[in-house]
Amino acid sequence: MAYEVKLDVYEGPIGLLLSLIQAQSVDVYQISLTSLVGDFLSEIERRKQLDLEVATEFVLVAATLLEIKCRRLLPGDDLSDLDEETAFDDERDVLLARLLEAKTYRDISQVLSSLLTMGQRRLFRRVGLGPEVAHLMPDPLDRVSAEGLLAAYEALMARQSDSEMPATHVTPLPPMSLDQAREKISAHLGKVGVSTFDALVSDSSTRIEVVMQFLGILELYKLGEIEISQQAAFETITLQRLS
Amino acid sequence: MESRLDHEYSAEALSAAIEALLLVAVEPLGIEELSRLTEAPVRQCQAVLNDLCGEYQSPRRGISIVQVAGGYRFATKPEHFEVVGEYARETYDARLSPAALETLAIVAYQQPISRRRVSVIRGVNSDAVMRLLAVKGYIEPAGRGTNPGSAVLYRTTTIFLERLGLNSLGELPELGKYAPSLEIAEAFEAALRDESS
Amino acid sequence: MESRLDHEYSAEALSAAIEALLLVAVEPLGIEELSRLTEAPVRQCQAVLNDLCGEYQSPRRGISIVQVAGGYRFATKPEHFEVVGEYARETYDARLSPAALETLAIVAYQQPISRRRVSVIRGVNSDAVMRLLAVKGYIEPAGRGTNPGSAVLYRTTTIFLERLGLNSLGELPELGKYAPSLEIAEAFEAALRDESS
Repeated sequence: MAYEVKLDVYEGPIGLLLSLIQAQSVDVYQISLTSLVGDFLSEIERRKQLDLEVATEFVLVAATLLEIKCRRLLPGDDLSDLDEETAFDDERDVLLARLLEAKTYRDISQVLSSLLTMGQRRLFRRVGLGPEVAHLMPDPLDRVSAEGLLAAYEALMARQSDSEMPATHVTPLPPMSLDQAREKISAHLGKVGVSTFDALVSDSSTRIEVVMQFLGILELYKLGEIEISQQAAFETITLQRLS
Repeated sequence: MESRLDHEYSAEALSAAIEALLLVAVEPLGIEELSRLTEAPVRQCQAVLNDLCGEYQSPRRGISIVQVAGGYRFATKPEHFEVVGEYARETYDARLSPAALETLAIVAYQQPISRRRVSVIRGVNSDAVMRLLAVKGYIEPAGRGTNPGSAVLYRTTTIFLERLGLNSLGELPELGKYAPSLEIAEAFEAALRDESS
Repeated sequence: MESRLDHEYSAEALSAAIEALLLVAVEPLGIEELSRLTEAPVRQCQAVLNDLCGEYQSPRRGISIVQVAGGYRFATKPEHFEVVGEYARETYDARLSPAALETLAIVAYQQPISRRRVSVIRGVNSDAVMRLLAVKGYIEPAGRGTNPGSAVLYRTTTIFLERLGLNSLGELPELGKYAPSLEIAEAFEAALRDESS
């Protein structure tokens, strides 16, 4: 089983998000969601390039972030389906709660760290029993045969393979970044001129790829490179290249 | 009950016996345990131990008896860290990465807790970090949950308390005091709500 | 060479530093090693150490500093063997017996092996068990790994072979299907090394 673990990997998506928020500005009121989303996605991208497996959790958090961002980019607020709104609010609240929890543990881990640093200045004796009292200690090989030793070893090794990380816990990140999504949209519209969103994403197998391309469309729209039209909510979205 | 020394302990003999026990102990020894092992009354043990601790306070001594993790333990004095630390670095390396510290904080405050639950809170597979903490002796398995097929639960160890210089888990800093302030919470929320703020 | 205390050691400070070193030392410390660690001259170290040994001769003390092959170490005095033995039996029966067998099995099949690696394989800190096995004479240091700063490696002893009635390590029962797990242990160890660096 070949896998590689790097220090970076130990930071979860919530921790990463918190790091990005704290790196972005000392004034938490100045946080920009747009650059937060960008930083988060490029960090996932970077990890992918390090040939690491990226946990599903990262993708889920990215999707939530993207959803939040999408809603802000949309002109007006026509997505007023109540159930959907509530679900969205819940998702955002969960993300917020997890962020605050992460911040709590991060702050308190600083306290533990300084306690450890101080505690380290005092070393405890761990040597235990000296040879002078060795004869007073029961013999670990009492009633143990060579076969017993083997049995203990094999039981230990069997237990070890049981505690292996389940392979299902992590899934590779779908191979699409925001940049790649924009390029794909431009190339697609360059070829066909006008397209539906469904046609654009017909070859995409994962939710995150679809979300990426949706976000790409919104960005190209903001840049004035494409026109978007839709008759009503949940109707077909039509894309047209401008210029 | 017959005393191990076949006669009443003199304070001096009891003190010496306790000193010997503390030298070989691999974990802090509580006063009840000392009393049981020496077969001397708790009160006498405590009195003798207090005197013994006092003796080691002398600046002539490089070691002292400290009360930690619910018991007593021989330890080097902090002023010799430079000399002792260099020798013991391999054996006593206490440094932890930020990820390991965060994981340790979660276990400390939510114990007993499964590896899986730690992973959920951190949002990332934390099995390797948990293993590191176990190998360093900061956490240990504490049995399984009550349901059939439950996962192994982990708790912090006496080594953890020793390294932090705490007498019990009750001395951990209060978690509530480190919860983000309302202002921070509002700012985070604003970041996730309004682009403009 | 500059002294760690930025001035000449007083005899008292040097004595305290040596006492601290002897408390945490896993192996007996030689006079040259004490001199190197404290950065004090061998002669001064020896003089201070002689005084220190004398102090611990007092019947008030339950422990003493003994000179063995290879150097000096703390030891319990013979008159407390009974009470210390009681502690040894209790600790051993309650906690260490299954752990000792497991640990010994790992050393037997994977020797030479470092303490840390044994801990990695068992998933819990195994330093105390390793020391007990060494005290019992079943394992012994077998030099260090080839890299600079490598940890001490351990192997089983002839006492171990005699106790099991084996003529050589080659007579250990052959491993079955679990042998490949070695790779898993190595992968974990690599991960842990990255993590702690």
